[in-house]
Amino acid sequence: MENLIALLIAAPLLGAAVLLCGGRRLDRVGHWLGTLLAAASFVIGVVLFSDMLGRSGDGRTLHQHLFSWIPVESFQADVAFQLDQLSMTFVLLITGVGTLIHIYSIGYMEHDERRRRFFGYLNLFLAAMLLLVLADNYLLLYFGWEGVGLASYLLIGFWQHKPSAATAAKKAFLVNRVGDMGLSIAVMLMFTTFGTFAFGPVLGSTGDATEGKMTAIGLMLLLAACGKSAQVPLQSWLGDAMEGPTPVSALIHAATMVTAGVYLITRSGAIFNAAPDAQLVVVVVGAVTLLFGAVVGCAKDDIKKALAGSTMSQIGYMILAAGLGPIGYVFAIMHLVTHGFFKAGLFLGAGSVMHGMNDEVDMRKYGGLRKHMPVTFVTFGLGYLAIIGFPGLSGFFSKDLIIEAAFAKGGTQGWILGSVTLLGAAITAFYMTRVMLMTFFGEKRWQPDEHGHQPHPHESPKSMTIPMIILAFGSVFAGGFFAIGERFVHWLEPVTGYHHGEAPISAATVTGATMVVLVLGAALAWLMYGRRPVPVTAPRGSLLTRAARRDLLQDDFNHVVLVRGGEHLTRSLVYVDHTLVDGVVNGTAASFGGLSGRLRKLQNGYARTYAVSMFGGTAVLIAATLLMRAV
Amino acid sequence: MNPVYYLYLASLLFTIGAAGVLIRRNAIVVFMCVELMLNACNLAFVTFSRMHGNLDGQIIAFFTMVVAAAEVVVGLAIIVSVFRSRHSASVDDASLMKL
Amino acid sequence: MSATAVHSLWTTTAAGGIDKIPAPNIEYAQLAPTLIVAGAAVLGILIEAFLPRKARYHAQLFLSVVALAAAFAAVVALAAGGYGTSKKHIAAMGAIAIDGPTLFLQGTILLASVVAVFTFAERRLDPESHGNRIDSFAAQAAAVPGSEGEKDAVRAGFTTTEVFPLALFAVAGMLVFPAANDLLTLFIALEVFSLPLYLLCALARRKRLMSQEAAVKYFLLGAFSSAFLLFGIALLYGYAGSVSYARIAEVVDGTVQNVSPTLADTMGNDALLLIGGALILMGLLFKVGAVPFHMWTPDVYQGAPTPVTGFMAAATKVAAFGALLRLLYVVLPGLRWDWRPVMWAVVIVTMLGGAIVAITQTDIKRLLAYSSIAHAGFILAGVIAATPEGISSVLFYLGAYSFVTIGAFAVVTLVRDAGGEATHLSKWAGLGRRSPLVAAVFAVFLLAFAGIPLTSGFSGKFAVFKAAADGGAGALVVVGVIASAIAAFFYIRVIVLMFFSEPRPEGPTVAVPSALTTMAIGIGVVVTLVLGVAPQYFLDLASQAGGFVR
Amino acid sequence: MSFPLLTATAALPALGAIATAAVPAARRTAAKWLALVFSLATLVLAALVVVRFEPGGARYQITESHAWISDFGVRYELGVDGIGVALLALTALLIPFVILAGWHDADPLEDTRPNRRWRPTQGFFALILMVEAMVILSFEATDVFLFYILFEAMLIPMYFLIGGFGDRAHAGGDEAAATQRSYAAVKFLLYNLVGGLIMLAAVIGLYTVAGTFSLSEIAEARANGSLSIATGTERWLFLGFFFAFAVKAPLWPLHTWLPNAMGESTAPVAVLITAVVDKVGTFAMLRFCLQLFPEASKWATPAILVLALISIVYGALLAVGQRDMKRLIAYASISHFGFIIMGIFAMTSQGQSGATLYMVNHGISTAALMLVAGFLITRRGSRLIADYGGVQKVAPVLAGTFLIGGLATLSLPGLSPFVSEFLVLVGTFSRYPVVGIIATIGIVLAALYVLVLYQRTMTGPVKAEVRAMPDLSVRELVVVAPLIALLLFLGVYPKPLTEIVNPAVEHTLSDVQQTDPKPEVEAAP
Repeated sequence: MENLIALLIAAPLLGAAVLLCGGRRLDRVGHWLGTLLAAASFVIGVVLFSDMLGRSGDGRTLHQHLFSWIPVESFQADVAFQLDQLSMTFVLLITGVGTLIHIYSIGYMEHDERRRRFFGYLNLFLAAMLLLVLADNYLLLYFGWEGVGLASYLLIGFWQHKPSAATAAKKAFLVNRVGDMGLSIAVMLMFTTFGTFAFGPVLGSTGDATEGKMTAIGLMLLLAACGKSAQVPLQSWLGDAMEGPTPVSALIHAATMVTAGVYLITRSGAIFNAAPDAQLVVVVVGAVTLLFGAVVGCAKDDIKKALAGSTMSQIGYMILAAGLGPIGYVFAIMHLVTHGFFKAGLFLGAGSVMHGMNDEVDMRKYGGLRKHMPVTFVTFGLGYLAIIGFPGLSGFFSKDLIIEAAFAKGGTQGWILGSVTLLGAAITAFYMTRVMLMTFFGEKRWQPDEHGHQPHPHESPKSMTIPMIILAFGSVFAGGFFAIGERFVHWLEPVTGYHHGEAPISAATVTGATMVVLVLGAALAWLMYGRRPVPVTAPRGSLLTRAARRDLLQDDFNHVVLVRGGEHLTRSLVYVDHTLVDGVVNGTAASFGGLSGRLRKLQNGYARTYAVSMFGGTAVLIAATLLMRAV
Repeated sequence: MNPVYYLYLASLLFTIGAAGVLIRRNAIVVFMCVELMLNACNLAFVTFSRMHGNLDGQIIAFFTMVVAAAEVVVGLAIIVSVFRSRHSASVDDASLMKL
Repeated sequence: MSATAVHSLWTTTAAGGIDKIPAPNIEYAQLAPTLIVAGAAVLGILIEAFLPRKARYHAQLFLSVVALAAAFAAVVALAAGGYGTSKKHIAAMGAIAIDGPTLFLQGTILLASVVAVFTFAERRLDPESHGNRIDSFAAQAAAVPGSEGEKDAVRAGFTTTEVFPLALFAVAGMLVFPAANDLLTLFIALEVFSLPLYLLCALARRKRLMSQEAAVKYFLLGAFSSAFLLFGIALLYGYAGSVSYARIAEVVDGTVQNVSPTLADTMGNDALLLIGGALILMGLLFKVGAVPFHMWTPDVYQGAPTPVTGFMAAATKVAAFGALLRLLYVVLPGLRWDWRPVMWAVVIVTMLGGAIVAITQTDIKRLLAYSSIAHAGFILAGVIAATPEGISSVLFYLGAYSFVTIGAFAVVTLVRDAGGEATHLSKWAGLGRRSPLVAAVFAVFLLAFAGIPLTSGFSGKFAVFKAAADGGAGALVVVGVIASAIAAFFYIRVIVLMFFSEPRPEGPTVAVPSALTTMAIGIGVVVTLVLGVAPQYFLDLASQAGGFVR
Repeated sequence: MSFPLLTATAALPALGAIATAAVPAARRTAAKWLALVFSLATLVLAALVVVRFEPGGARYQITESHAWISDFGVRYELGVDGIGVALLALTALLIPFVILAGWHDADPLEDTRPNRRWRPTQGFFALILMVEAMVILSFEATDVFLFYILFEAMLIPMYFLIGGFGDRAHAGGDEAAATQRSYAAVKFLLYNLVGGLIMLAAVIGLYTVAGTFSLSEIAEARANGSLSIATGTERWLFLGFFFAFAVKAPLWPLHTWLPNAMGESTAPVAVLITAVVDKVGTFAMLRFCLQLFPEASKWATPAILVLALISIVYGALLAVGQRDMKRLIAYASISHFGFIIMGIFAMTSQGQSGATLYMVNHGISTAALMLVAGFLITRRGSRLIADYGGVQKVAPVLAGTFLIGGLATLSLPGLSPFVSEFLVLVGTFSRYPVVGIIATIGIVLAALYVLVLYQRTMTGPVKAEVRAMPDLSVRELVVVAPLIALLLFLGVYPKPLTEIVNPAVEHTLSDVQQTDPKPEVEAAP
């Protein structure tokens, strides 16, 4: 059975290879092939899943050793896989949502002549992502880690002719690289500490190492997570990443890749458990990002950017939960899954809207679309209810559990975190309501695009709506399904460990409070965008709004400090290299030339001068010899 | 009489000759100064021969004279040909090649 | 026949009747090389006197080549007879030393001279004028440049075939110079090969003013230096009461028997010894072309007819270094601690001076002149080593260097324009495009000069530096290395010029030489590469020849 | 006396060079094919060497030894250890691609009618083969003097390749470019010659203390204690050797010749410089510096690591600042050489194996990137990044290969450079954590300069000048595809390489009496 694991990755990898090397002759069948292989991978996943359910206890974890990758003395990196409940969860999410989005893309990318290549990239992403979650050692994980980075780079920049897209892709890759630095250093630390970096041995012996080491490793892993999961301070790339085609945003930048950070932290739980300080930092990062993303989400008029902010914030929730340790791991993953459903759904909905609006992304130019694209409206609406945590829907359960866990952290920290998560919930309700209202309600504010085409909104084709509907189902029922009878807890506990944290206040109170802030947030949004008409051109807005529109100024910070500073640095270095380092070299040569020029003047052509030099030379010779004898 | 004086004289002559080579312009004169130096050498040889009581020095003096004569032949030939082509026997005029 | 010989004659005569004069015994067989060459030279004069003008050229060429070849054969025979190693001894009643270095150097000189004579005899480079082939020597040396007389001479197709006997005389002198075993012979040999060279310098067919100027400078300075040398000899004679190397060495070491009071008196006076030694050293360093006695070199090398320049640069250096070695190793080893520091200084300034000044030269012949100065410095580094390895390394270097030099100058004769040889560097631009072969050959020589591995230059340099380092002159090696780095710069500059710069439309033409020059160049290339890749045999030869006879 | 395989491997390309040079001027194509055939035959011989070599066996294998210049204590001694084999194979592998890539680079231009004797094409390919011969032999030499001779001699053909054959971009009597080029060539030669001469002094010094040049004899003498070099002397000698190798490598601040040389020469020649010839420098550090002067090597390690770090960061930053894509790649190489040297002097098995792998992988990846860049340049006739834009749209395959080359340069996992770079980092980190961490900055900067290069040239709106640009021809694909395949294969399955290299590295480590640092805790199985 474990031999199937490799096939999970092999299927999409094959697809990528064929589609990218295949050439134009595959243009007509390419998208079908890609989708097929993604589906195949999903099927294999389901088979493995059912098989896993068949077994129990430790027997559920499968291992597959393919071959030795980098063997150098004590440094032994293998290509080997580990399939346990945690990775299983991800496999299903990735292949499932992935397949849906493949199907969606068939319709969405119909008019793009490079559709084959697009599907190639998508398959490549699936392969890399599966490698990431299936690896049984950190170096192989790193392989997948950078692999998804590459795929995301290719897909964000898919429309390369748009300079903005190319820049966004480059930015995403670079910021991720900073995170990767952390991961690679973490691996090195593990190697020097444990002499290995395979999950089993490392996580098994975290107790024996000093806490300092563990903290260091933890922080490095966190850095990596921040890069991939767009957490403060490395979040800046996610907004720009929306330059990519919408399916990409849905799959990579909402459902799967961006949650890799959460996976990493949960997977490395043992390390963090042994390093409380690191855990604290994780929690803080989560909390900050939670609010940051939410605030940004409130100010954006670009529907995808607004959703991106929301993604950031939701992942903040997950990171925060993961930072809570055994109390939170399970809930982090649970929220991750539910979020995978509804956020993917929301993005696909947004894509469907854009599809109908000549790729217009500015919500101020939408309005009243519910009549024109009912399916999209309904699915999007369900997703909306799910994410704000409307009772009974997925988000309600997963988020609520996280809030409880936050309070359960205990002490002042508990209170602070709890209130932050509550506040986050309120803001979430606000900005999602805002999106909803601006897009589907109010009067129509459409305008002709730069080519003068008046948009005439229409429902998207089946290939697009069906995935949306399926995802909508997921966003409605998944949460309840997981939460009832703590199914999800029992499922993951063997891997991540779990102990129930006792909150200082009862669960009911928490739920109640959540409901209250939720209503407040939604109401405020209705007051601002539902009751009175939305201006087509954005008002100047308050200082905070303006800051939020520019990602709370941190892009400007990047630009001034990193970009400009870097340019100055390199330019001055080029100068230094040319004038100083090279100057010394050329200078030496030149100085010899000059010396030569002066010396040759002695050769003035007068025989008598030559005689003088001979005479002088002789004199010196004699004097020197006599002196030698004298001393 | 102490033969050392002859040595002093010899070195004096030699120095005069050398100085002449350094300061005089006319090629012939310069050449004569060289001859003077050679003769200074001869004087030294003879003196030493006298001191040591063997005749090598004197014989060498003869050889030197012969050599000097040969030099005169070659030297004058060259100098004269230069003079004919430049109408000047000044050493400093012969400075086409320099640097 | 040396002074001591004469002296013994004299005393015996004084003692008794004239009938008691013993005939001095001269080992003619062992002096054969010198005698052959000298005799051929005399014969050459007679040829000039009696043969019709048309026949002279071929007769002279034939005579000189045969003579030199025969002399070389004699040298080989002597070496085979073990005179270089086991049977080495003093010949001609103390005047000449027959030993390894002598034979090796004589052999080298002879070979180099043969090659040089080839270049002397080249008559294909210039287009024929008035139906006469013309070589690189003046039609009539006596005729005033540019005068009617000269034109007539050219029209009549005169050529100065005297160059061959002159060259032969010079060679004879050079053969004796490194073999000389007393100071008088040294001096005579010096004059014997200097005087013909002075004349040869003056005989250029083109640019005669420069040629004559070169002759004047060379002559005056040469005479000046030989005067110094002679005075030095006088002082040494005064110090030791004899001019024979062996005797002087004894006196210097203080191992001499039955000291007469005068000798005791003069022996006590080190000033005589030191000053004399210094003066002689100076005379030799002048011939070697070491800084600060080098200043004649560029001018003379530039002005002299190129074949002569090549001949001087190769053969003269060999002879002079031979004499220098013998002087330092046989006569003044007792003074090692006096002359070494001074020599150190000379070596350093010579290596650096030559290399640095060469950087900014614009005339190929002057450039090579300065490079020869730098090389003199490298060789001196080996001389300083004062070990058997030192001697053999110097011998090897001399052998390697002389062929490269002649070859290089031979190539210079090929590159010509209206005014004769185009020696200005700017004219050499793009030569690699015009005639890749010639350029490539010259590049090989330049690389050898620069001491790039797989050329004889590298083997020689390595041998010398190794000897120096072994002899405790590591610092010199470092300086030498720096100097060669500087030197590399200008050799490479020429290569760049030849290969990487566009040829000038008014650039020079490359003459197609006759077999003679071709042979000269060919031999140069072959020796350069062979000594570079497989030098072992010749190193053995040199190290066998490493021992001086005392 | 068995068949002298190693000599043959080096002799074959030399013969090829002579044969190629002898081809008459008119038969240009024949010369090209001849050169290609010879290079392929050499590749076969190299493969034979790899096969004959037993990883577990003696340190130096397939050895040959003949007397050469006994006066200098020089023997003609050949032998390969794992490191030598790897680099030998790399060289033999790259040359056919170099030749193929430079197929038209040396065709005489229309405007300069060549005369009968001027045969640039023949010369070009002959010189390439000559370089190959010398480089291969230098990887095989186990006699210091023999190595030194080749180390120096290979400069000459290289020098003519750089100075004699410029980019089509600038060819055609462009006086300025010509002067630029000869400046670059002279700089290359002089810089390396100076290094070599300083090494010469050290070589002589070594002889005066050791009395022999044969590695085996020296090792023997060390072992039985008959040879012990005084500390001071050893340090000086080490410095003499290291200087030469650091110039060749090149290590900051001795690097300035590389950008000029690579910038002015044609892409294949640039590959020859950075992927083949420069490797001799790093190889020699591993082979000679550590083996001959272990103590001095340890003594110098801190300083060298600092220089290596500077090279890494400095090179990368300058690469970011370049306008000329070849110079950009050159500075990238400087950064990579920093990694290699760092790995060598980390003195851990990971570091040194990584460094060796790095030499191989860097050779392949730079070849891929540089050759594609060359194709680009020959199409547009300009080296300036600013002159391109949107190429991806008109020539997707070219762009794709370019991107893969770039990704290899920024050592993305899955491509072979990642393996070596990570090994170097780990190896360094395990002994010098701080150094390792600072070096990781290089990873980010590498991404920066590669992606900036790609973005500026390949993406964005299509520039008018590139609109008509054709995609890769078959010949060009034949050049690039195998390289990329190799990058992928060695990235996923580098084991064959590590198996050959590891034992050799163990020998080197035992030379310097170093063992890998132990992990703090013994991890539970």
